[in-house]
Amino acid sequence: MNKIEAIIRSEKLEAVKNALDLKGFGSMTVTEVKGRGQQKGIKQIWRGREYKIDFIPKVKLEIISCSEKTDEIVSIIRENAYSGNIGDGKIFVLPVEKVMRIRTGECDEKALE
Amino acid sequence: MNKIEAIIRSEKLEAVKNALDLKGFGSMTVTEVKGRGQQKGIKQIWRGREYKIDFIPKVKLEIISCSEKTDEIVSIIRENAYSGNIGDGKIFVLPVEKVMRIRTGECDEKALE
Amino acid sequence: MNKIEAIIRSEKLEAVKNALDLKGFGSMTVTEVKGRGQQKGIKQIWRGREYKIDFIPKVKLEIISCSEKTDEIVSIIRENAYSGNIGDGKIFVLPVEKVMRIRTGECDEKALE
Amino acid sequence: MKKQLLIIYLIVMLVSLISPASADNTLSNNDIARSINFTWLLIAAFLVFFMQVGFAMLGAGIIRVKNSLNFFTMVFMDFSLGALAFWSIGFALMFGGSNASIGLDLGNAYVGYSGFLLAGKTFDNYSAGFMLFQVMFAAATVSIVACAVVERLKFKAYLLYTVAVTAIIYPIYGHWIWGGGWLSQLGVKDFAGSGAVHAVGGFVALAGAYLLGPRIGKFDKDGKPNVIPGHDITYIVIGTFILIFGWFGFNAGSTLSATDLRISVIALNTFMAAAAGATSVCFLMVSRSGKADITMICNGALGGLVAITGPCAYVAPWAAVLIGMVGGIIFVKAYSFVEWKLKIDDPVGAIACHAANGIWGLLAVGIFADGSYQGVTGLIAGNTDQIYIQLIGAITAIVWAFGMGYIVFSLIDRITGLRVSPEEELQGLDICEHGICAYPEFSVNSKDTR
Amino acid sequence: MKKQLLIIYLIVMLVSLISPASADNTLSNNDIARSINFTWLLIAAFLVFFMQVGFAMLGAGIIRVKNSLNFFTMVFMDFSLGALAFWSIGFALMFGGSNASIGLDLGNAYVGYSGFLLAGKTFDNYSAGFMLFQVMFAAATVSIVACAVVERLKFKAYLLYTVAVTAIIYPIYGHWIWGGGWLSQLGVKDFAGSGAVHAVGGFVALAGAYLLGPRIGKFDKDGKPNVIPGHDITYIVIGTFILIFGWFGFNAGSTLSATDLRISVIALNTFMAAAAGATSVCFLMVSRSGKADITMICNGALGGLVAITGPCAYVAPWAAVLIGMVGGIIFVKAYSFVEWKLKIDDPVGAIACHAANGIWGLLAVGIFADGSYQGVTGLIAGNTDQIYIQLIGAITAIVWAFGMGYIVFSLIDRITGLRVSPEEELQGLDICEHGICAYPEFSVNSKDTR
Amino acid sequence: MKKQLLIIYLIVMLVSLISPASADNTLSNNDIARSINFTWLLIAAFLVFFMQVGFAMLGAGIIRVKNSLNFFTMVFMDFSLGALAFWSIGFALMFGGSNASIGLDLGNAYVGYSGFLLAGKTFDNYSAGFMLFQVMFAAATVSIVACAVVERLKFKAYLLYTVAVTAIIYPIYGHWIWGGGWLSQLGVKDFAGSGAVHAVGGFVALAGAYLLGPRIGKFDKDGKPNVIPGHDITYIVIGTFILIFGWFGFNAGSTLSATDLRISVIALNTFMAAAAGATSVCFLMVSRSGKADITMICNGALGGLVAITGPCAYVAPWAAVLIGMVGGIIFVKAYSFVEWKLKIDDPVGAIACHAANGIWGLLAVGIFADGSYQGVTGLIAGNTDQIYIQLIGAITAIVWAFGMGYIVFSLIDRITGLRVSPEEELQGLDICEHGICAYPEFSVNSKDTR
Ligand SMILES: Nc1ncnc2c1ncn2[C@@H]1O[C@H](COP(=O)(O)OP(=O)(O)O)[C@@H](O)[C@H]1O
Ligand SMILES: Nc1ncnc2c1ncn2[C@@H]1O[C@H](COP(=O)(O)OP(=O)(O)O)[C@@H](O)[C@H]1O
Ligand SMILES: Nc1ncnc2c1ncn2[C@@H]1O[C@H](COP(=O)(O)OP(=O)(O)O)[C@@H](O)[C@H]1O
Repeated sequence: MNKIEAIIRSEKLEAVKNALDLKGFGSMTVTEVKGRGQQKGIKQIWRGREYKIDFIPKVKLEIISCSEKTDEIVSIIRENAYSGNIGDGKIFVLPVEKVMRIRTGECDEKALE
Repeated sequence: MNKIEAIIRSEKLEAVKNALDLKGFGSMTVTEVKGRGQQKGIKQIWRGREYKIDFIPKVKLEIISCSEKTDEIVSIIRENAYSGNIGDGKIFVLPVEKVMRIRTGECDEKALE
Repeated sequence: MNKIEAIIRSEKLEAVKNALDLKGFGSMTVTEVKGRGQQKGIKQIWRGREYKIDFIPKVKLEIISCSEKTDEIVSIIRENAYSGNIGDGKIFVLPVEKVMRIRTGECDEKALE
Repeated sequence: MKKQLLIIYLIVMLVSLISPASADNTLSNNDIARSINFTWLLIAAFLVFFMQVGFAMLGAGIIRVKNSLNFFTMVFMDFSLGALAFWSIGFALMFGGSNASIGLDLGNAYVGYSGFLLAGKTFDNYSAGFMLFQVMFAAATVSIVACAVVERLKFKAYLLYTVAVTAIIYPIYGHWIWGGGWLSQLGVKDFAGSGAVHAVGGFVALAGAYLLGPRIGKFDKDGKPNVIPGHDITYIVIGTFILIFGWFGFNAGSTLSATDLRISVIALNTFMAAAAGATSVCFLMVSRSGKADITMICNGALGGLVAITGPCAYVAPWAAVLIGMVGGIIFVKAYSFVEWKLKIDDPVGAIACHAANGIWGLLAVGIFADGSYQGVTGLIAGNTDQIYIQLIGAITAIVWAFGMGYIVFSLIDRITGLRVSPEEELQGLDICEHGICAYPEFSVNSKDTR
Repeated sequence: MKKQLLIIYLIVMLVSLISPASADNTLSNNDIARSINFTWLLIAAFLVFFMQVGFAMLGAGIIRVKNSLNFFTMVFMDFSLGALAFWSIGFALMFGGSNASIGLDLGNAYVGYSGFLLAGKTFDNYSAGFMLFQVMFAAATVSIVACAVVERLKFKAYLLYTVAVTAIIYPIYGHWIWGGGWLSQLGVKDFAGSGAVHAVGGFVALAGAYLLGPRIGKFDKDGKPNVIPGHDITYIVIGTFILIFGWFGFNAGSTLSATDLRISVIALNTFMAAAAGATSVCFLMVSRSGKADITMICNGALGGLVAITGPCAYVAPWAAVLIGMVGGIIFVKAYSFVEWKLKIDDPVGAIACHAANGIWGLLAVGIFADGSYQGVTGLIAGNTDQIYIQLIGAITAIVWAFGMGYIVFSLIDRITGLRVSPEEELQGLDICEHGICAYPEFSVNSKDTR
Repeated sequence: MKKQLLIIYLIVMLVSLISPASADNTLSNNDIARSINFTWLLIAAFLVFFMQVGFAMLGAGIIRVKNSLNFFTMVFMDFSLGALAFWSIGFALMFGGSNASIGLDLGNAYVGYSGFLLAGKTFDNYSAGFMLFQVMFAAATVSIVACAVVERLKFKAYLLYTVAVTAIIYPIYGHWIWGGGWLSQLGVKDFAGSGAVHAVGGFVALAGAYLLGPRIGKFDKDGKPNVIPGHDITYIVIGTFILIFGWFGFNAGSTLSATDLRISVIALNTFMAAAAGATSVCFLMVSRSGKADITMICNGALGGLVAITGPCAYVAPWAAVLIGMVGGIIFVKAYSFVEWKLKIDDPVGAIACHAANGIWGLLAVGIFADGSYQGVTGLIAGNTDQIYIQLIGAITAIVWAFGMGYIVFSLIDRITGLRVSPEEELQGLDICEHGICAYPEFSVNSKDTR
């Protein structure tokens, strides 16, 4: 099993969610994060002076998936989070050893159905 | 070593924390997240019209543990986060390669004592 | 490849960021979290009565790195997040299977350049 | 107050007899006096209205964010629905028979029965302004109760109870003390309503909070009260500022006329009592814990204000300072008492602030009145009777308000039920009763949000 | 209103002739009457000014956080820049020829042309206070428009349009109805501006929102409107409280004098209409969905206020309650109509609140005026003519405001462009137009923040 | 001002001699004049009080969230504790010997010494209202200082310093200029306190900020000032709105009477200066960076208000516009000057707003006074002397306020210490001094929260 983490633009969340939902991957967890990378910060003005905000608000998507579905999910995210501009974000895949659904106690693949 | 991630109901955090504390697992990191899954969204009303909030506020618990303790922690979390209703959340276990305590520089199991 | 997660004091973020930047590790994702561990909670007062806030605001830093760079990054973080007092936080390293840059579709090491 | 009303009214009547031609060319002295009195009364009414937003912010800030919008809605509806109820029924019960204005001629020592809907001969320029001022007091009484029942009372129950307070509970006690009823005949003095508004509101609140029971999690199994912090301390402070601002109208407007130059002493006394209440609590809290504890300071100021409301016209500034200081301390003590001894859950502290200090204000008249206004004297002027008379007023307020509150809340319980379900309470009343939360785009951290 | 102004003015003049020695020792009756009238007018002006922060909070709360600061800035600049424009030009166009004060002597039925810059003989104690009161109305008109164009209008375009409204659009309609122009000669009655302020503002808003087009994402491809929730519901409620508070000055101050004792009826009517509007919407919403829907309740109160603004002096309290209740319902219906039928995106609901209820208020004079004030009568007093006259006033407001709004916004489009780029709109106007967001240290959760 | 006080007082006295029977039946003209003057003065006092919450919101919004509650508490306590200090001591030092009211009979050109505790014969209806108005000015002076020392000053030190300002520093300068002291004898004119309140507050603030040193992180090692953004820009705007609202009372109330019809010119001038200050800064900022920079616009309005405070009664509206525009620009320039040249850390900009524009306001009297009120003339009326006299007033304010501020802060440093520890400063004063943060349920993002 895998954990897919994607850092995407906040305004793309809606589209990514809908696309995943359509393909039956409706479950996910989302966190508000701030990131930096190649994208330059946002220039702001405070009382007449410019300053730069280094960290740009992004959204982190976390999806636990069976290993077979991982690639499909990654590519759905990529397609729908894509704008072509610097700052589109990244997708990471991590190994997962164990999953449990709290409500039923089901484990691993079963917990992900 | 493992990283245990649990997505639970916000209102269960207190109980889970206390139960873990009792067994000596007092250390953890908590993040406010929003999730979706089988649980349906919340219906809200804005200026006379209903709309649905898709993402439901949840809490993510992260605990780094020695491999031997992982199962115990998982089952404590499960017991205390359980309500029996859809939306109770999930527990994931990930492998961890290395741990360091910043204050002392201690590594791995030592850093977790 | 690795995912480095560091839970650090909020007020150290600036220093850690600058130090990493200097060495060319400018990319990262940051999340506001709350943690507990050996550090005692904050005493607060509400309408004449003391109570304790158990969870202390911390910052979680996430950096995906090539395996060769992991140790360097970890030690930069450690040096700059260090204050010597309880509550300095921890650094965890997790294995990563796959990375993709959404904008270009580049994978793995390439996506991290 | 009845006497005042009568005098003002007689002047008004007299003038219209003496100078019937006054409207068409220059104005007579009494025309002008009337216009300055109207100006004063109306502006005071606007200020008392403005207190509503102070109540709303204070209360919303002291409770958890998940119920804050519910509190705002409660206060908004209590003046709205309350205005309709007071206009149609309450005003007649309260001032019928007081002859405060034409047409308010039917009523006895216990209840009035003329002036319904402000219709017929009751309606004129004067009665319109007078009712506007009075309706704000009725709304304030309801808002006080809201403070004690919030975070668990059903919204529909709140609407019913608003009608009960503004149409019946408040007006009838009001009739007794301000509408020419038996308390005023006895000589009970309550200038701007320590008793009529604050004690009545506070003791209805006590009944409501008692019948509702505590919020989930407020008390441990062993009965120890837990701390449930509020969510926006700035709103508490801003709300208090606004309340002080409006209180100038509440107290100084209660002369009903600006030609009564005592208004300036009343305004000063009001301000000094607020300042003294805040200061005494500040020193108490800092000496206890080293922390200033601003929410308690705010309540200290409010405690001082509640206490000075009754005596504000009858005392000197030094006495106002004393009354305010004691009022602040009373709040602190009563707040613990309600939680630890009565084991009643009063989220915003209405009982400690309004019930306890309302009584203190009534008694303070009997102690500090110095005879400089309308001949009212208390202990310091050597009159040992007034304090007993005041005590009667106080006990009446307690019995009437707690009793009626108990009855009304029990009745409402049968009709709509009082309390939301535990699930709704956990989720918060904003979502379940109003369909939206207070800050849709902000992350909220509270322990027990769903 | 013109007649009133004349009378007041004549009295003032008369007095200065009769009692030239009044300043040096005791004051004459007319000196005193003047001073009470000044006091009333000035305090009313302060209250109307204070409505600006009510507008700002209401509107900012109803929209998304990323544009909320932009809204605050718009309202702040509309009174600032608007004050300069109205002072230098608008006031002269509006009151020139009205003889409301010395020097306002040139003007015809269509436009005034004296009193520019309040300079020369026009400037005296009376005209200064009078202008202060009037300038607040001009600013209110602009703020109404802001509600409909926010979240996408360029800030520079807003500045241009502020000048256009305060220097030309508002003053000229104002001249017609309040400055002695043709509408007032026809007998159209609009006591405090249901038409002159609210309908004019509302229909300019309609033109602006129409020309700008909807916010990105407001309508589906098939034209179905989407829900775009606001970010701070407490600001909406607080803003509404403040607006009611200020509205007392708006309506009751429009007598321009406190010696006109009708002020108290006006104040009461204002309050009852607000209460009734809130209550009718509350019951409507609860019966529909079981939820109280506080933002609609607030708009119900405001709808009632807009509607009572025109008739406030001419009707009895029971009529005010009725007008307010209908006003609340009109808001709810018109709000859906604008979204679903007109398919116009009006984020804060200005069209439903101000345009629709402004017209309702004008017509309500023709229905409910009972002859008790200045002899104005409507249907209920058996006068079937007034309603037609009022209709002329209403249609004129619609044609003038929509037409001029259309022209002005089209012109501005050519000069600076109306709309920010889609990227800026997505990012939010706070960052791109003002360089900072409203809450720099808070996490914001909105779907479409960059 | 002293002369005015005397006249009013004499009228009041005269009347009570002439018409001893006035109370029992109809009212004499002077009774009525008194009541309208009381009404005006009291309402003005309420408005000035309300400015406190404007100060609190403005300042709290401009600083970081971790210290925002501390700022609210500071302002709340400065009027509370300040009221007690001014009532018991300050009022006597300021007005003793001014004969503004009975019993204020002892004092010389340098200090007054009668009226302590408003006790004895000093206490009457008039003096009560007069003190209420004056105490608000004392509180405003303290709040100005709070702006410059926030985010690092110990709360206990603040309490001590509040007493020093309200009991001594403000009243003594006030005595010189308004209480019949040497500056007023020289002919220095400061109508509502550009000098007495704003310059004095601003220069005490300068001393305080200088002695305290900058906040951690404000200056780089090479002395370059860093940007430390505030946390709630909406509070800044709302606070400014409230301040403008209250300023009407501050300036127009300073006639102390409504029978002085100049009140309407004063109110208009006040408003126009605010509008002009906002507009000039808006255009300056937009032309510089293309961004409207609302916090600077707000301070532009406030700069205009501070500047017009002194000359508001003596000048025409066009001059008020000019004074306000320059005031806005002065704020912008002075703000940079303090940061870049003086290298002083003044978080809310009190020095630029109140010290710089306070001086500008004093001088503006000497330039723009046109002789239309109380015969005060400046350069434009051909009088070249007044500006020198004004300069003396300004220099005196600077020397007295900075000097006394320096001494008092140095003394307090010895008693309680001035500054919290660096750990407390990093954590924020809300938690360490008050035990709670401003928004307990919200996530905060600030860089340096612990
Ligand atoms: N090595 C990394 N570790 C963690 N997060 C990263 C890393 N690189 C990028 N990110 C996240 O992805 C976001 C977008 O990355 P950026 O380099 O700006 O653009 P792009 O991915 O289009 O090249 C960043 O804001 C950051 O949150
Ligand atoms: N596959 C998944 N990946 C990431 N998060 C998930 C996944 N499935 C569930 N979650 C998280 O767990 C929460 C509860 O899941 P849900 O399916 O609604 O209920 P249950 O776990 O009781 O079946 C979700 O809101 C989401 O945050
Ligand atoms: N086992 C753990 N799992 C997850 N987070 C941890 C763990 N131990 C510590 N942390 C995080 O690190 C922070 C600091 O840890 P703490 O034990 O208080 O101090 P120190 O690391 O200096 O011993 C905690 O607040 C928590 O967020």
